[in-house]
Parts: sequence; structure tokens; C-alpha cells
Amino acid sequence: MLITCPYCGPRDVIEFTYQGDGNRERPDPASQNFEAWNAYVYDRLNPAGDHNEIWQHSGGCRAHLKVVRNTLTHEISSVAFMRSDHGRGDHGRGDHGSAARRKAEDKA
Amino acid sequence: MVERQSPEPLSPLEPEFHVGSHGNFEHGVEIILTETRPGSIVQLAAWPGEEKKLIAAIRTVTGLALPDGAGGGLSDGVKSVFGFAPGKFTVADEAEGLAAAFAKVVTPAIGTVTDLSHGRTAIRIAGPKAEWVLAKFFAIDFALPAFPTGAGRSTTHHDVFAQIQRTGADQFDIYVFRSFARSFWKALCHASEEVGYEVQ
Amino acid sequence: MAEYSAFSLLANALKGNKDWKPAWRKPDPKASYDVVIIGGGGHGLATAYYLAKEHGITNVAVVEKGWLGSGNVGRNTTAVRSNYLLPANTRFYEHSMKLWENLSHELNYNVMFSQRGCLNLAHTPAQFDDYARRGNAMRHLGVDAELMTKAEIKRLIPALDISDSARFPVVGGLMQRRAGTARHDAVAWGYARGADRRGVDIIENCEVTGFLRDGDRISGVSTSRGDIRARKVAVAVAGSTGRVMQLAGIETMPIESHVLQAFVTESLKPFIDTVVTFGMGHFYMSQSDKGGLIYGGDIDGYNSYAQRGNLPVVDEVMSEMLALFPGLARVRMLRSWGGVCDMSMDGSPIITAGPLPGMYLNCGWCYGGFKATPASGWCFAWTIAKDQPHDLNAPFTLDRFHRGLVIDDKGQGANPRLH
Amino acid sequence: MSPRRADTGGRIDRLKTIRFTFDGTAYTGHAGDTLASALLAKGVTLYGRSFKYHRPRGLLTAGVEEPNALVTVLKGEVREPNIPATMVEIHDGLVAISQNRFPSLAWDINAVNQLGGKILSAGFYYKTFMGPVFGPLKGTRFWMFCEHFIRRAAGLGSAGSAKDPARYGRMNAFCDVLVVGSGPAGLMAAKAAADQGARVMLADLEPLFGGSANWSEETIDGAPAADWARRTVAQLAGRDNVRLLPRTTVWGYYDNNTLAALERVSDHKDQPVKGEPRHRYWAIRAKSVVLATGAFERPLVFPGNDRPGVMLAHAAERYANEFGVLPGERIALFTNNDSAYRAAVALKKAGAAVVAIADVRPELSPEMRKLASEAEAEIFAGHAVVATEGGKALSGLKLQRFDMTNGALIGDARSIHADCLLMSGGWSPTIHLASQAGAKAEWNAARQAFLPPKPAQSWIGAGAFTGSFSTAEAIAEGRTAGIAAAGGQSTPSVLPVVEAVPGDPDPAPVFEIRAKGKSFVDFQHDVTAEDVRLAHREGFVSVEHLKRYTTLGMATDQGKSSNVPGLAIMAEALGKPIPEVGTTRFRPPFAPVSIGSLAAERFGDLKPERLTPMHDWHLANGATMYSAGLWYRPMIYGHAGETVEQAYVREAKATRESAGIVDVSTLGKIAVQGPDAAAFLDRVYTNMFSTLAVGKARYGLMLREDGLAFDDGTTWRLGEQDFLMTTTTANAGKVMQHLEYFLDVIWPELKVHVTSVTDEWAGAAIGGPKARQILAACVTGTSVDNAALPFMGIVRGEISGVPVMICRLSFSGEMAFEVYSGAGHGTHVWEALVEAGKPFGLVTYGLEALGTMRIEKGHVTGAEIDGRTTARDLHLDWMLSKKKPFIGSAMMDREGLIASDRLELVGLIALDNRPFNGGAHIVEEVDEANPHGSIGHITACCYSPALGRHIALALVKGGKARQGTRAHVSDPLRNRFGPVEIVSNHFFDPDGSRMHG
Repeated sequence: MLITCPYCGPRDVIEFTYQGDGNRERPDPASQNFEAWNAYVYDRLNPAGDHNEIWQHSGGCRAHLKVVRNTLTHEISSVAFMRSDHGRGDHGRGDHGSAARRKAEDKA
Repeated sequence: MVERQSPEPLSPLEPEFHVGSHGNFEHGVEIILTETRPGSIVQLAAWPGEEKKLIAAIRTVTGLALPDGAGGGLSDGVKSVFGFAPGKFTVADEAEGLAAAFAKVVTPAIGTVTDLSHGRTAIRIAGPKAEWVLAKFFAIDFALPAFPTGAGRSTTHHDVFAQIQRTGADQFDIYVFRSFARSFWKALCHASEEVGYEVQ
Repeated sequence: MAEYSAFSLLANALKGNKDWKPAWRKPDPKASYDVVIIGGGGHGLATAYYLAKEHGITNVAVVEKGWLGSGNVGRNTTAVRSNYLLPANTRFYEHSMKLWENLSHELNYNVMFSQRGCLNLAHTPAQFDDYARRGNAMRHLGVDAELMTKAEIKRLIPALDISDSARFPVVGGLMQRRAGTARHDAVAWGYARGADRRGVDIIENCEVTGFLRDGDRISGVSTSRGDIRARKVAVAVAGSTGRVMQLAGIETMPIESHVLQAFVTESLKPFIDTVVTFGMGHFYMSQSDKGGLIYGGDIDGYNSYAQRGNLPVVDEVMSEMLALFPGLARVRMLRSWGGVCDMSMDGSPIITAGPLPGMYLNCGWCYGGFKATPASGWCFAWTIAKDQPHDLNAPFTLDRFHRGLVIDDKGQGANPRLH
Repeated sequence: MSPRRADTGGRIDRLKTIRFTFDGTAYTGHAGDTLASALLAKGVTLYGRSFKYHRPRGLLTAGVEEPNALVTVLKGEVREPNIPATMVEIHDGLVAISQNRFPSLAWDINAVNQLGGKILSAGFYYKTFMGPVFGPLKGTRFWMFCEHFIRRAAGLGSAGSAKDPARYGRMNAFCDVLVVGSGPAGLMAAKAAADQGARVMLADLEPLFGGSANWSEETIDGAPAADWARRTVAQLAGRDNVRLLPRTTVWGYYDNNTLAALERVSDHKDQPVKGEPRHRYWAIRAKSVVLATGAFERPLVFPGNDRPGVMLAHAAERYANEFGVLPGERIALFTNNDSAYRAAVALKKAGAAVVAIADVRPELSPEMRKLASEAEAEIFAGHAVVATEGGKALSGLKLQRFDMTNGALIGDARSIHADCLLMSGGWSPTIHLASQAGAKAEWNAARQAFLPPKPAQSWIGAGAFTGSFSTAEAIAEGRTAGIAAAGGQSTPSVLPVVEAVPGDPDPAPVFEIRAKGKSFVDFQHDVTAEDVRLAHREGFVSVEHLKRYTTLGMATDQGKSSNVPGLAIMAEALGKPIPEVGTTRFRPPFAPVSIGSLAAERFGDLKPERLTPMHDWHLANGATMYSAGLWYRPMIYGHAGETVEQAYVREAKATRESAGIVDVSTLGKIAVQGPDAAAFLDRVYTNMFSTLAVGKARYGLMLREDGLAFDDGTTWRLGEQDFLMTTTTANAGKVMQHLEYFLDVIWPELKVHVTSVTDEWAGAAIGGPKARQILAACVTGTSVDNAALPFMGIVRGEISGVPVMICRLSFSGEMAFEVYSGAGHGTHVWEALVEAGKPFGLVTYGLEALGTMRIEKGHVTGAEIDGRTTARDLHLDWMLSKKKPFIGSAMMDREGLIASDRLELVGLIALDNRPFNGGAHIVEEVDEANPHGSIGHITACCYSPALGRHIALALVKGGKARQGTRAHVSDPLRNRFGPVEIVSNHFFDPDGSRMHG
């Protein structure tokens, strides 16, 4: 499997660390809503089909990526930085990134 | 070279660094391996939006003007710089003192400077089979159009994280964690035997 | 239906094997049952069998979307063991072990359960102490365990590299002699035949497409072969739990589906006698009766329903294999395959009534479900029949995660890819 | 030249004689021969024994799909079992032996299994061996008793335990177009793609490119097809955008067009050149793939179809045309399609007598009749072979009139004398890779074959792979595919002109001739047509059940030739069309791959070694090293004659009496920098860091999100926005990822950078009553007295001209300092400290003494922070700040985490003064015979020189409340039982007066 890192380009899955379900929302740090905390820590969407997930390019630029990947076919339809502020300057985002982003925007 | 004030740092490769020719020489020596031992290696990281100021600072300190684009970089043979992550750059210099020099120009508002002069070991692989040997380790495309001269890449060979800069058509500088350097060096020598290599 | 025996084999052979009957019937679904079990894998079939045998509930249907045993019961590496650290797991898997020990007889079907032992290799003194902790935990619950020295290990497995020059030299091991392997497909077929002989309807090629409801209560299933009503609906679809629960309107679960690859070599003359595991990575191997070395390692580590894995895990598993058995470099990998595992948030299963009225849930087997098959079916049948868990599965609730009562044998927290 | 070897033709070099042995007999062959062709040339008919019945078997094929002729290749003590003789290229000194026979291939005792034929039918294991219900063989014992013998009889070749001295390599490749298969379609595709300027790789599992062009005897552009292939390959070889990979099996098609291939680099050589691998594993990321993998010929299923001398028709054609070898002198053919007629002509030309062609079809085309007459063969249209004769070699066969509309046999059988029978049951396209790529094959009724599915990934098919069996079609499709794969536009062009024998690609739908006798479907596993029907009777009708119940297609040939006939027989039994029975999904590998190649460069070198800057010093000074993750750390610096315990006791004692020094470079070190660094640390740690003064360090604890303890360590504030965090050695990587995750995903607004600086710093911890004096003796540029360097203070100075950073903190409980220097200077500083310490009796100590002193102090490490304990369990609740939320704070008070029966940290003292063992359990009452009632376990233990007692740390249920009570250690694994006193984990100097000084 290849993941096209917006900075590094297409790289083998071995360079990445899976950080799980990207649909989860972390409650406000001071929140005492235990249901929300429990759901955040333990409950997963786990769909059969397109899945929003987080990967870290730990064996490359170490950025965390927002990936939409199909869990039935492993096809990746979009990859973007988790941080929206990456690449505001010229040196953040490579050409690979713009291609992946375009694809994501097409889907959206 | 600036005169060192402290003792010469020890190389982690020392007991496994065997100057001379090794391996299969059917086609002559096709790989040259060296340790470049830069006097300083620093990592620079800009806050989002401050990348241009950091690039200007790099130019001020090193005289090197970074090209645009992810992983872009260049080398003048004495100093080298390349991007390895969004807003992050590795700079190496034959001389010591880069970290102190950058500390003066990279203000806290621009980003951070981290001295890695001791923490990274720089190994140079050169020769017509350099791409062939590196392709044994790293799942990245080393062909010149995909990996132009001056550019940098962050990648991994199993547990060994590496930053690689192409410093010539047939030449790459590989920065690895010091603690892994000896293991990686041994593996690199082993993998080069097939084509014949010389340690300089 | 005829009993299987050496005599029946001979008698049939004399008649040209013309008189053998199907191992289980192929009935059409009835309009309603007392219990409908979704999932014709090992756990679903075992549940049906024990419902009939232990609780006299025979008006039961098992509905399976594909062919019987097409999930993980037919895709695993066949190891059976009860060498767990935490008491809830040890007790449960030991109950399973006891059921395994009599299973072929009970089912009149040879599931080829062979107690050839399972040896966990330790590679540092600290790891050896860890294994001692686990072995002692087992012994304090009446489960067999023993420590082995390097010399004993070398005698047991001559092909193993126990040299000090190995990258991770073997310092000793934890052995469970009563552990072993079984013929995985035969377990599904044996339970299917056993359940069928007690009147259970096993309905293949029948996919559940939705749940029927009676107010809040689940009262049956819609399937590709029509609606089937039931007083109780049991879900035993490990690997597809998320998908089936979503049909019931439950969007999130403490489960991720991950792909686990397994491998087999070409057939070899006897090479190793026990199940053996590597301590400095994740690798396990045994040899089948046919001679193939059956082995595997970690899950691929990302959500997947694809039953296909990728190369990094292939490479990792083979590298670890040769670290233990350097003589196998020239042996060849013949087949690889992938199974989809329910990875739970603490690495332990869920067997419970609920979470909806009229529903019963059995899932979260991570990659340890095969050895659990008998106890899983037995406990799940109990829970369905009595509407409350048996002591053995009482800790395996769905709400334990939220309550902080996790059963985390590996100590990895809510990170499924690490269990 | 042997009588069966033609004088000319083929790929072999008759001037080069190669010597090898098979089963101890010396043979010769020629360069270019396979083991199969060389033995066949010598008239060998018997190559192997089948799996179950140990029936004698000959060659069925000439290629990778061979089920029968499996051999073990020996290289000294190293064994390579189960290799098809058809895939072994002979070289001088090759030693091969046959398998699965005793005492010899010709006389095999286990052939007695054939007598049990009907009992040993499919599924017989499941129906018996359950054993008695009582007595010594009850339970699993009877089966295990039987299994012992079954296992010895089963299996093919033997694996060895000697380490393979060969090396294996890996290569990562990237290309625009990967072409798999080098027949006419593949060659055209590679050429067309290369002409477009694409980066092309061309792989073929055979040593010689050309595929069918090497044996078809067709002409292309007026020249023999083999010459055309040679010329095209030479053109490709001369281009620098093309990489040619002969002897390379593309075996796996993984996600996103990642393909795995195995190149057999030096198997065919007497000796590899220096550094050359035996096998090279290619991981290829191809933008596009052309699948031109051809097709496999299928056998026909009829009684006696497994007798040595019965062979696939095209295999015989290959032996004749590629190797100049005749598989027999009197040859008969049996076919359901036209392709076999070309083989008849080829064998006739090569010098054999073709005595008969039996064709199940009643009507034959004039072209086929013409070919038959060219071969001077008698035609038996509407006939089938119903029996074969002979022992370990074919001597004849029986023909009978056959009605293909209903399968009936009519009239009397007629005997034909022949020493070789060639069969052709039609062709199955080699769709394995396309199936692996993720889609289901489609049945084509005309071709009677599964054709490739629509691509689920980026590939294009060409040639026989698509069901286009003629060379002209292959060339046209190859060119189109090559251009398309390279992203080009096809333009009209003149294609090479092919002259080929004619033939209808569609076979008659006949798979089996039902007559008396065993008819084999799966040759290696001895699955017969009757076994398939038995599976049907017992309800194992889905293709997966069929496969699993009968083992059809599970042999080393993976059913390449047997799958479709097996399905056809099941379909007939069910009365359903073949596609309704289904086809199995092909999975990697396409053909078996060596495990050595998959481990590649990691064979013999599983993991890199991680070394501290002072590693060589430790080795030179008597350290015994301990492997900790990937690191190596000194365990003890033993003196001659000392045991490990004596050494660590000496080291710990000397440290507490004077001073000791230990290498702590492996601790994880993370630079945390930026304006929000302090705020970030407040969120990450349970305690406060924003209040920490510059130049001071603080001990910190981290929890996981779920509220359980995660890691601990000290963090040093080097500047207002500049922290140096330390972690445990084991968790360094995990903590780094944890921090990066929160900065990137959860709190992107924080201006903080984290960088691993573990390798930047060498660390030496020096502790003991004399530690400060030693430092004072060698540190310049700073004072190290209490005022300059108070507890948890940090100073900068120099040692031997090396800049150092010194923090006064203590793990041993002594007055202690951690001295950090640039890693390249680590040994300089270490040596200077050791030298300065000499007058003070400084010892170097290792992990054992380190562990001893930390147990005495009751400090926790990974054995206690094991992912299941909370801060409270470890008596670290004083570190849980109430002033702020932190990671884990919301979850740490859940009911399960505050229960009263949780395991809590305690100290233990052995009341019987005997050593403890790590991993021993704790009970209230000892029961040696029936251990039970565990209340906890020992996490770490040692002999404490400071206390003169055997002590341990333990996690015990409700442990805090048990302090001051007695219990017992219960360690049945090592038969160690005895009384203990439960005490506080702070054994030694609980008020810390020694470290505060």
C-alpha cells in the first residue's frame, strides 16, 4: 500500500504509523462529560467503505495526515495534513500535496 | 576548518571503518563510502507562516538560497541545506558553530534551532552504483528526475531513520542517528560488496 | 445419521463410498425460531450446538452469509492454548481447553486436537521473569505451565537457533504442554454436524440485511432469504461485528476490524513438534499433520475488511521466522491469506446479553478466537439461555471499557493495533 | 548425446557438458538444460512419489506448474526441498535427490497406502481416530498416538537446521510500466512502452525470454519465432529505460500497484560471485502493469492419467523444441482441442513416432486432419483414453469410442502400444496476479476457462492471459497494452507478421472420462474424481469446502492445472454450470517463494544494534552487555571469578560507600522548544512544569488518555522556552509519538517543536557520598557545591575541555549527578570521570546494580508501569495536580481505576533469607501441592547490600493496607515458597537524606 504524503510524495505504508479513527472528537480538556470522554477513548466508527483516519508519516517527515481510505479495497481517495497551517509558506507543501488536495476537494 | 576548542569527537564507525577496497571488483570500484564528519549539523523549524523568514535566515548564515518546493535543497560542498518536513530544514557545515550562529538570527518568533552535531552521523555514498545500493535499503525513487541534486528526503530502513540529500548526480549524503550509525554502516558495506566498494 | 467410526469407514468403502450422507442438512429457513444466531463460523455453530446440548433449545437457526466456516475459523493458524496472564482470560481459555480435550468424542468428529505444547521463547532475563509471572498466574488457577531452560528447549526443537550469537539469544521459555493445535475447518464442520443432528437449522448463503423490531426489542432478522422472526437474536460475526451492529443502528463499538495474515510453507517431513512463539517481535509457528509449517505474526495494523494484507508484515514475519530457524531460508512459502479480526480496545473479547433488548453479542476476539471456540459457544449459549452471563464470561461485558474494568493482557491501552 | 536427444535445436549448448547427480547417480546434461530435461534425455521416467498413495510419478509439465517431479537440492548440509525439477537449471556439481520415498524412489514401502484406497477417501481423518472413551488412550491420546505415525508418513522433502550460508537481497524499484511475462505479448508490450519513453521493467520466471516463441516453431516476420524473440530482447537490453529481469517470478500483486517478485540470481551458478545474493526480492511500485502471463494447459481426467509417461502435450513440445529431448519414442496424444496437433507435428519432426491421436470430438477440421497426417499419426476422432498400462513407465493405453454429449463409452476398448501419452484438456489463462489485485475472474463458456476480471488496479492484459491464444493476437494486444500502459496514444502501425499452424482456441467441454479406475484431478495430493463426488455427496459443495475437504489444489503446484477440472466435476455432480460453483480467489504467492528472499537482508541480522557513545569502552573494560530493546547496556563489570550477583552487590555497595558511575545515554531525550513549551508540558505531565525555574529539573509523570500510568522521567528547563525532557529507555519512541500526536492533531495552536535528541547527548550518572568530590576534581568553569548545584539544579561547565551540562538528580538514592556531553565526546568525559574517581574508589556499575539501588529506593520502572497500573497504584498520587487538566485526568477516576482491590506497589522482605525470583506470586496461605489464591506478584527483586536482605518490589491486591503484615511467596514454576513481610516500597533512606546531602 502506498500513501501519498503531501510533503514527501508516495511512500510505502511501512513508513507510516496508523493512529486510528479520525472521526473522534476530543472533549475540551476541562470537560467533565464522561460519556464524551469514554466515547473518544474507546468507541470507533469502523465502517466498511470510506474511512476517515489519521496516519503519521513516522518514517518520513513525521507529519500527521488526514487520510480517506476504503476499508474494503484499501483505495486511498484523499490525503491531507492534519494541521491546516502546514504549508502556508512555500516550503510546506510539495507538488504531491497539491495533487492529493485537489483530489480531496473534488470529492468534497 | 575552524580550530576546535574541544577534543575531536569520536566517530561511532571507528572499529568498523576499514579504509581500502572491498567486495567484487569485476567492474571496478562502483561505490565509494566515506564519513563526512561535518563540524555542525542543526535542525531548523519555523512556526507555520514563518518559513520565508527562516529561509532568509538560512541565507544569511550560510549564503545558500533554498529553492522552492518540498524537500528542496542545495549544497556548495562545504555547507548543505535541505527541507525534510513541512517548515523544517537540516543544515550542515564543515565548520563548528552553526547552532550558535543560527541562534542569533532565528528569533523565537520565527522558529527553533536544535543542535544535532553529535546526534547525527553523516555517511556519503558515491559512484555509479549509488542508486542501486541505496535502493536496497530505502523504498524511495532515487532516479535523478524523481530525486534531483540538492534535494532531501526523510525515510526509513526498518528501525533506522535517515535523512538523505543528493549532493551530486552519483552522490548522496545520509544522516542517521548516531546510535544506529555503526549498524547501518556495516549494512551499507555489506550491501555494496556485490558491486565493489572503497572506503575513503 | 450414521456415527463415524473406523467400522463405518470400512463398511462404506466396501460399498464404494456411495452411501455417505451430507454432514449437515441444507434446510430452507422457517418463519420463526426461538433463537437465530447470525454467523455460521466456529463461534456461531458452537453456540447452536451448546444451546441444543446443554440447554435443550433446539428450535435454532444459524444464518451464514457465505459458506459455512468461511470466516476466521477457516483462516487461522490453529493454535489452542490457555496461557494468559490475567485471571479472567486464563479461566475462560482454560474452560475452553477442557472442552477441547473431549471435543472429538463429544462431536463424533475428529477435530484432530493434538496437545503438542506451546512454547513461548524468552530472550532477556526480564522477559523470562515476565513469562514466569504469567506461568505462575496460570499455576495458581490450576492450569499447567512450566519454565524450560535453553538446554531443554534445544532438545525439544533441535532446529531452533539458541546460540549466544543470535541477535536476541534465547534465555529460556514458558511451556504449556496441554496446548496444541486442531484442524480448524473440522471444528466448524464438527459443530455444524453436531448441531444439525440435534435439530438446529444451518442456513448457508443467507445474508442478514437488517433487524426486525418489536418496539425497542429485536425480534428477528431480515435476510436475503426472507424475514426470520426469533425470540432471541444472537450475533457472532467476529470480523464483521461493526457492519452487523450498524444494521441494528449502533454506530460505534469498542472494536476495529483489522486484517491478520497467515502463511503456510510447502509440505515438509516433521520439523517441529510444538507451537513455538518468538519473544522479541511477533511470530508463531506450528506444523500441520500434512507437513506444512503454519505461521503468522502481527496484524497489518489498520482498519480493513479486505481479507488481503500487505508486504511489510510478510517481510517482518519471515525475518523473525529465520531469526529462530535459519535452516528454513530455502524452504518456500506456499500460500498466504488474510482474515478480518475484531480488535477490541483491551485485547479481550465481549460475550454479553444486549446491547439491545432481545439481542446477544459475541465479538472482539482479536486474533485469539479459534482456541476460544468451544468456551465461547458454551458461555454464549449459557448467556442466551439464562439471560445472564456465566461466571466465566461475566467480566467480558461491553460496558467494561467505559467503567475502567478493562482486561488488558498486553497493557497497551485503547490502541487496538497493539493488542 | 543420448538416444532421446536430438542433434540440433533448442536453447541448450551441446558443446558444454554439465555433470550432476540425482539420487546418487551421476548424470550429464548440457548448459541450458533443466534437471527435468537432462534426466528425460537419459530416459528417466520416475521422478517422484505422490503425497498420499506414494504412487510413482513422472513429469507432467515442463514448467512452474509441475506437481509430480519434486526434488530436494542439496548444498552441503543445506537443503532446499520441494523444488520442481522443471525449474532447476543444472550446473556442475548439482546434487538433487528425490523425496517422500523409503527406501528408494523405485521401491517405496508407503506405496502400500494404495491398498487402502477406498478407506483413505476424502475426509477419512475426520471420521475416525477418536479413540476409546476410557483407558490410557482416552481423550486426545489415541489421536496423538496415531498422529505420530501419520506425520512421519506425510510431508514431502525435509528441511534442514543448518544455517543457509547464502545471502538474500532486497531491491526497491519504481517504474512506469512493469511487464510480466516475456512471450510475444510481453515482448511487444515492453518494446511499445519503451518506445514511448517510459521506464520499463520486464520480468519472466524462465531463464530465457521469449515464452512460447521459444518452442512454438512459428515464424515471425519470416524468421523463426525464437530468433525474433532474441532480436527483440537484444533491442530492449540496449535501452537505458528498460530493465530486464529473467529468472524472476512476479508472485504478488499488492495494494496500489505494489508488486513482489523473486529473482533467482545465482541458483544456476556453481558459485555466486562475491556479494551476490542467491535470491533477490524485488518490491516494485509500478504506475502501470501489463499482464502477459500466458496460460496453463490442463490435463484430462481419466483412469491411469497419473502413470509416468503421461504428460501435457505442450510440455512435450517444449522438451522437443527447447531442449531437443523426446519424452518417448512411440507417442500417443489425447485431446479435447486443436492445440495438441501442433505438438504431434513437433514431436514427429524431432524424431518420434506419433502412433495415435485420440480426440473426444467426433468432427475434426480439415486443418487438424492435415496436421495429423503431417505427423503420420492415426486419428481416433470421438475416442477417449480409458486406461493406461505399465508399471513405473507407460507401456500402452486403451482407447474407446466416446460420446461427448453424454460421456458414454461405446464398444470395445482397443489397445495401443506407446511409451508416452500426451494429453491436452484445454487452457486456463494465468490470471493469478489479476485475481490477487482484487477482482473476481469471469467464466467464458466458449474458451471453457476463467478469463481475467476487469482491472481493480492499474493493469492491462495481453495475449493468452486474456484468452487470446494465437501469437498474432498476442503481438497486437501486447503492442496496444504497452502503449496504453505508458500513457501513449495507439497509432496504426505495421505489426510483425506471424505464420502459425491454424487452430480453434475453443476446446470441447470435456474434462473427465468416467471409466473404471482411479482418475486423478490433483496429482500431487492424489485427489481423484471420485473424491470430488464424495465431497458432493457429503455436502461439501462450495468450491472452498471442496478444496478444504479433499485438499484439491492445496499442493505445492497450488492447483494450477487441477483447479478447473475439479470445479467442472463438482459442477456436473451438482448439475449446475461451472461459474455457479465459483472459483477460488488466488492469493499470493503465484508460485512458492523462498523464505530467505522474503527476509532478504535481515536474514542473519534481524535488527540493527543501537550503541551508546561509550559502548567500546564498556567492552574494553570487562562489561557483560545486556540487550534492552535494540540497545546494548552494561549489565555488570564482572571481575574474574565473580558471579553476576557478586558483581552487582560489589558495584552497588561501593557506590553507596564511595561512588559509582553508570552509562545513562540510552534514556530518551526530547528537546521541547517554543513559546508554549511550558504550557504544553503542563498538559502532558500530571504535575506542573510552568512553575519550574530555568536551570532546574523536575520529576514528571505522564498518563495515557485512558488514565493509566504511561511513562516517567525528569525534565530540565534549560531556558524560558527550552526544555529537555527525559523518558525511560523503553518508551522513548512511544513518548515522542505521543507528544507529536497531541501537537499535530489535538493542539495545533500550540507553538511547540519536539525533537529527538537522544543521540545528541552522552549521559553518565555518577552517584555516592564521594560523587561531588569527584566532580569537583574534574569539572572546570563552574562550582558544583550545594549553592551552585542544589538538588535538581543544572549547571554548565567543562570536563577535559569538553562542554558538559550537569544536573543533580538521583535514581540510586545517593548524592548523584547526571553529566551530559555531546555524544562524540561521551567517552572523553567518561574516561575523565573514571580517572578523577580513582582516588575516591569510584566503580563503574551496570544495570544490575542500578536495578538493585532503585529497588532499595522503591522507584518504579517498566516492570511496575506496565500499562495496567495507575498513579495511585504506584503511590504517585501526590503528583496528580488538582490545579489543571492533563492528559488522562478526566479518565483516571473511573470506578475500575479506583477500586480497593487493585494491585498496589509494596516492598517485600524474605523472612527465610532466601533469594526471590522475578515473576513469583504472593499468597496469603501457601499450598505447594495446589497453588491458588494469588494476591499479586513480584515485579523486581535483588539481594540488597544496603539492608543485607533479599528484597523485592511487588504489586499486591490492596497492598497499601497490607503493609506490616505477613504473606508468602508462591513460585511453583521454580518450587520456591516461603514467608515474606509486606513493607513500604521505600526500603532504604526513605526520607532521602543521602541524596539531599
